Amino acid sequence: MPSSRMRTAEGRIVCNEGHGGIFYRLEAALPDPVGFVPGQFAMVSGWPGNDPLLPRPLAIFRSAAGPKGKGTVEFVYKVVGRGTALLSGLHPGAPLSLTLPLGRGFDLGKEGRLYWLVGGGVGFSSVFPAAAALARKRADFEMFLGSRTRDQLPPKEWTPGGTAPGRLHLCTEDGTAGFFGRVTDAVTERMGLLSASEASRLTILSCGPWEMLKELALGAANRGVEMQAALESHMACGFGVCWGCVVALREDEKTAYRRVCKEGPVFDAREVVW
Amino acid sequence: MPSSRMRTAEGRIVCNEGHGGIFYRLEAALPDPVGFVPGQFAMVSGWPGNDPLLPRPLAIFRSAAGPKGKGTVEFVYKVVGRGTALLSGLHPGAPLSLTLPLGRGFDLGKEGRLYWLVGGGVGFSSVFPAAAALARKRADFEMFLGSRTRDQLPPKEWTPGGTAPGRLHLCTEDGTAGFFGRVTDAVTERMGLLSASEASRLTILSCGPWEMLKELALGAANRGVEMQAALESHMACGFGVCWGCVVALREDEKTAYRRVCKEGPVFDAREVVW
Amino acid sequence: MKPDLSVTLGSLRLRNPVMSASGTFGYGLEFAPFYDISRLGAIVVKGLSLAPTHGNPPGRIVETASGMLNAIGLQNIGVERFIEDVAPRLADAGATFAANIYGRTVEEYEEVARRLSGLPSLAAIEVNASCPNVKEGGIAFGSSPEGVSRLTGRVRNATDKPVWVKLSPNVSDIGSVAQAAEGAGADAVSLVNTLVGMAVDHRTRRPKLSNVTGGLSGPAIKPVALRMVWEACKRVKIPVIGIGGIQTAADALEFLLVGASAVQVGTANFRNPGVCVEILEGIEAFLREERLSGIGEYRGKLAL
Amino acid sequence: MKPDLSVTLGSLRLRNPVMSASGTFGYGLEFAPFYDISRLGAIVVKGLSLAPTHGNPPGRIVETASGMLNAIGLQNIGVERFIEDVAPRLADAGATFAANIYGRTVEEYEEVARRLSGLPSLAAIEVNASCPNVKEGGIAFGSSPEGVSRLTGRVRNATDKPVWVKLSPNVSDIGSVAQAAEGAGADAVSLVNTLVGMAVDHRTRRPKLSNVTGGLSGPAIKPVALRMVWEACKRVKIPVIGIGGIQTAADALEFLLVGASAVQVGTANFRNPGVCVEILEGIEAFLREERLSGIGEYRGKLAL
Ligand SMILES: Cc1cc2nc3c(=O)[nH]c(=O)nc-3n(C[C@H](O)[C@H](O)[C@H](O)COP(=O)(O)OP(=O)(O)OC[C@H]3O[C@@H](n4cnc5c(N)ncnc54)[C@H](O)[C@@H]3O)c2cc1C
Ligand SMILES: Cc1cc2nc3c(=O)[nH]c(=O)nc-3n(C[C@H](O)[C@H](O)[C@H](O)COP(=O)(O)OP(=O)(O)OC[C@H]3O[C@@H](n4cnc5c(N)ncnc54)[C@H](O)[C@@H]3O)c2cc1C
Ligand SMILES: Cc1cc2nc3c(=O)[nH]c(=O)nc-3n(C[C@H](O)[C@H](O)[C@H](O)COP(=O)(O)O)c2cc1C
Ligand SMILES: Cc1cc2nc3c(=O)[nH]c(=O)nc-3n(C[C@H](O)[C@H](O)[C@H](O)COP(=O)(O)O)c2cc1C
Ligand code: FES
Ligand code: FES
Repeated sequence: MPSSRMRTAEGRIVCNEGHGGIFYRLEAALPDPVGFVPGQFAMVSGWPGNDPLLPRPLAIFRSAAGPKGKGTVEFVYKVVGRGTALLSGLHPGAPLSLTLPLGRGFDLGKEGRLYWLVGGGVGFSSVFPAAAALARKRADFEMFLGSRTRDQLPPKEWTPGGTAPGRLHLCTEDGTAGFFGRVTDAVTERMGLLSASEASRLTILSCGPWEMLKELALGAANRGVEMQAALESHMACGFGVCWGCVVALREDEKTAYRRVCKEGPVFDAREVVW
Repeated sequence: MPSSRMRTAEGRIVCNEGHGGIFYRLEAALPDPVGFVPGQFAMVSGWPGNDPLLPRPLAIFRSAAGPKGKGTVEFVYKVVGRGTALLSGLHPGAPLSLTLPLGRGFDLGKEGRLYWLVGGGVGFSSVFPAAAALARKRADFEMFLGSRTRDQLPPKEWTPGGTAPGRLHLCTEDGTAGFFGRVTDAVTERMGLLSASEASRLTILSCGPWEMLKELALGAANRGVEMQAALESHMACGFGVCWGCVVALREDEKTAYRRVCKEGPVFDAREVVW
Repeated sequence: MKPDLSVTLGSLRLRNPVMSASGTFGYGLEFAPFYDISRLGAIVVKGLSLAPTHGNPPGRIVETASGMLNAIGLQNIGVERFIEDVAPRLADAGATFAANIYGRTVEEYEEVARRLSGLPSLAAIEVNASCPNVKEGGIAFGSSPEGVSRLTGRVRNATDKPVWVKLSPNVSDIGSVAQAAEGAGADAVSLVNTLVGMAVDHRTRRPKLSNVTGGLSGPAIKPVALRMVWEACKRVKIPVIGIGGIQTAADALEFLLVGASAVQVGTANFRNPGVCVEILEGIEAFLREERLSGIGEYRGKLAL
Repeated sequence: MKPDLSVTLGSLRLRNPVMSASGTFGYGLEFAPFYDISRLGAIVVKGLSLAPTHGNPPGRIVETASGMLNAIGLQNIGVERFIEDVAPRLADAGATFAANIYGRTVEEYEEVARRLSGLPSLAAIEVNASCPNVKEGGIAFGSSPEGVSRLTGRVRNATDKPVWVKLSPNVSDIGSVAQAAEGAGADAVSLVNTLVGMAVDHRTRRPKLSNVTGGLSGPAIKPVALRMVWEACKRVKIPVIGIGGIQTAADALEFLLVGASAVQVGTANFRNPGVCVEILEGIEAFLREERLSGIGEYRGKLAL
């Protein structure tokens, strides 16, 4: 049985390959299988030496039980700086240090709701696991994926099974695939078409750049749509002990700094001080 | 034409393989061929990040001209700490930063002399190139290689061509190959058999641990035998600007600190304050 | 034979010399999923103030070469909630723990210390004398022997608990500051806190921390910390707790070798939540290897 | 349009803001095989003393996390040989160069400065006020405003050359020390010198440096150096030369952004002998990208 308890694990890289030019898929073998809630993440490191010093947070993309009680875990990442560049240089067989599963994932618990999953850029790495979970539950969902251009959309083969083709909406800012424009525009447009009762049944689950989430959150609030946003933040520890990763939340009329790694990364969009 | 001028070069790893369990051979392609004097070295780095910070000195083992005016250079090293461990993890195709050739190598210039080349441990990495050069000059030489046990002797295929089998003396401290004992004992024993005129014609070229070189130097001094010793030292720059690598030399009755990377690494053994 | 890992800090005996450093270990309970927290010499919890504190806006951490800057601004739940909610659970877990305290004024320090004194399970009070946000025209208490002496004396009189004074490395002469703490009645000094540093983005032209400057920690500062611990050990008779860049048993042993009675592990917990226990086990293995009967045979045995 | 890289340090105009740091660049000529050394803003040569100096026994350098400790002990050829053998060759190479000086007493500093004053090709004298081996009961000149003031004043009176005073980071308040140098007539301050650190071997139980302690340099110290340069820039009107952990054009730009008029590159030369020119070219490329006409439009433009 995959266990969801938080732990450190010494993994070993099974696969670490570039896909579609910009995304890497990193798969590691683990001593035992890991259960997780979509939106939860791991702190990942593996390069030698003290520079960079800190592990990097990556959303858990998939996990599976392996033979002999072992497990595997997968991540999808984009190279944006030194840490991800170092990760991309690791070869199969190399060790990978992990702390996982971390944080609070998406709440997929409510019955009878309609879900729109919205991923911008590499944000699909938390959105796809949510889609896979919803598909398993036979819940009603549609998925919106946005990127600057066609080549920066996630490779087709990663789309979770159970996503009906008509329910997957691709958006590119340069119009090279799907909807011509930003994913926020597509979602806002679609929200405009909803009746009030449809809107009240809708939950948006989203992950992407801050500006995208902010715009979505405002649009959703306008239409009274529920929204959960998976936020990013610079993290030192990832498990709630450094207080480095905070974001401002509105709680009882006051703002308070809450830890993205512990109280998040998924927050109720209405509470975030955007 | 290989040029011996000091330079920095961005190499690319062609091969980086373990041999005989403990030695690695690292071959890198260079923009242009490098000429060197046996005993000269390079400052080598290639790992990402600032930790470890400093490049590592390695003796130049071989170099060659390649097609289209390019070159290659080879090193042989043993993993003893973080830097060499990182080196051993680099894969073919990875970049390698080099400054080379550095320091003052062995003086092989004199005619009509008999050379004994003495290498302890990985010290053969400077001794083999000297042997190869002497073989090319058809000079008269013998070679003594010492190690703790048989598996720590250099792989046979690395022995330079032109080394007549009877002139290669292997020594192991545990007697698992060749002479039973330390290489210093073997050399001292053989020195004892020399006539005064033979001794005066002899030059020892040596590289290995400090204690070994010290003992050799004392033995050589006793018999009036000339000796050149390739020393090691912790280096920051490798090209004479930090003054970090000094060793005490006796000069005109006084001691002075001289840079191993610049005035050395090969010194007249009589001048070294052992 | 199992080597004796226990150490004494004045009247206090600890199982072993490995503690967590304040601000890097939460309130201690967060580590329970990773190991039995009662195994540590002591847990030093996040700096506590009189009232709960918000801390600084984000832009709180920046990674630097082999180190990190933080400007958390001492976000914490306040001393009352610590006493009510946290301390009993730490005691239940069998943990030895000390409270790191912080105030904007000397009076606040005193008051926090006073309230904590009633906690029977509390092993010690560590006074963070290295905080720049205090009275006296913005000059940190910790940067002068006089400031440290005054603060130490006042807290000393406010509590019966052992008082450890945590010193700033941003001073010219750490020995004098340590002596000032000793003279004013400290039971031990802990050093070092973070070095003041800064990071900016050359493109956006903005500081990377909302607070502009922050505290540098991690392996980058180890050489400076080790030197200061060595200097402090030569100048005071009270125990010195060594802190700064400790990541391995070898690092911890270096601090013990120059004279520290115990060590605290900070930033390394972020990289590897299990690191404190690994260090503990590493120290034990080393003592065994070297056939030493205990820490006492090794501590301060630097050969000059 | 080619951006204007030139900078002025008081009366002195430099081609560009990139200099080498003393002790990491030999006497400058050692870099001629790697690039045309006249391209640098200035070369600051290895610290010169009155008589040639032996330096410390080996065990002079130790690598640390993203940094290194050195305890070279100022081995150098002495001011006379510099004047006779080296300076003419630097001048022939078209290089702009400054002499870093050091004395065991104030009188020695004065004397070295006096002798160098006769060198027409010398651009400036940089006073190493951060050396621990001086009179005054072993307390470094550089660790108090009074010491710095006295030393600066005396050297100021001994020479007509521009005087740069190089400050130690091992102080509580770098601003006051910088002000002391300014008040005593310095033309510029250079900071930082190395942080005092230490390294020991936990197995052999011995210090790794023959001198026990040494100076920490390299990227590890950059956050501390940047903060101190920023603080000094706020406190003095004379130019500040930023030093500490600079390895890339981005690093150099960070120091300019917080207010430095020029920078010095030290330890990075060891890793990559060509680094100064790479930094220079990187700064130029950045100014172009940002469509800035020169350094002046960028320097000190930190947005708080
Ligand atoms: C909970 C969580 C889950 C994440 N999941 C994924 C994922 O599945 N796939 C993926 O590709 N990325 C993910 N990220 C982002 C990823 O952590 C950063 O891209 C990574 O840490 C950058 O490291 P670096 O060393 O390559 O970049 P750096 O050199 O550190 O920085 C490069 C740039 O990235 C920005 N950056 C660095 N760290 C973060 C961060 N933690 N959050 C936001 N911006 C940052 C910097 O400001 C800078 O602009 C996630 C982040 C969080 C907090
Ligand atoms: C001119 C010269 C030529 C060399 N040629 C070769 C060679 O061809 N092949 C080879 O395997 N090695 C060679 N060495 C030694 C090699 O440089 C060191 O083994 C290497 O720097 C160790 O780096 P590390 O990070 O792996 O070890 P570290 O982690 O830095 O240290 C591990 C151990 O090695 C010792 N050590 C580290 N650096 C040196 C050094 N520069 N000299 C002596 N001891 C050191 C340390 O004291 C420690 O005990 C040479 C050294 C010099 C000075
Ligand atoms: C994120 C963070 C928060 C910290 N908070 C505190 C604190 O509240 N009180 C305190 O005395 N020290 C605090 N420190 C300093 C550490 O306790 C420790 O002294 C310092 O980090 C050096 O040790 P290290 O290099 O092992 O981290 C904090 C350090 C970090 C990194
Ligand atoms: C090996 C070495 C020798 C040094 N010698 C001197 C010196 O003679 N005079 C001086 O003022 N600074 C000296 N320094 C300090 C540097 O000039 C510089 O201030 C310091 O190294 C910080 O810069 P960096 O991090 O770029 O190296 C030396 C530094 C090193 C590493
Ligand atoms: S990353 Fe440390 S508390 Fe969130
Ligand atoms: S290693 Fe720098 S002078 Fe020799």
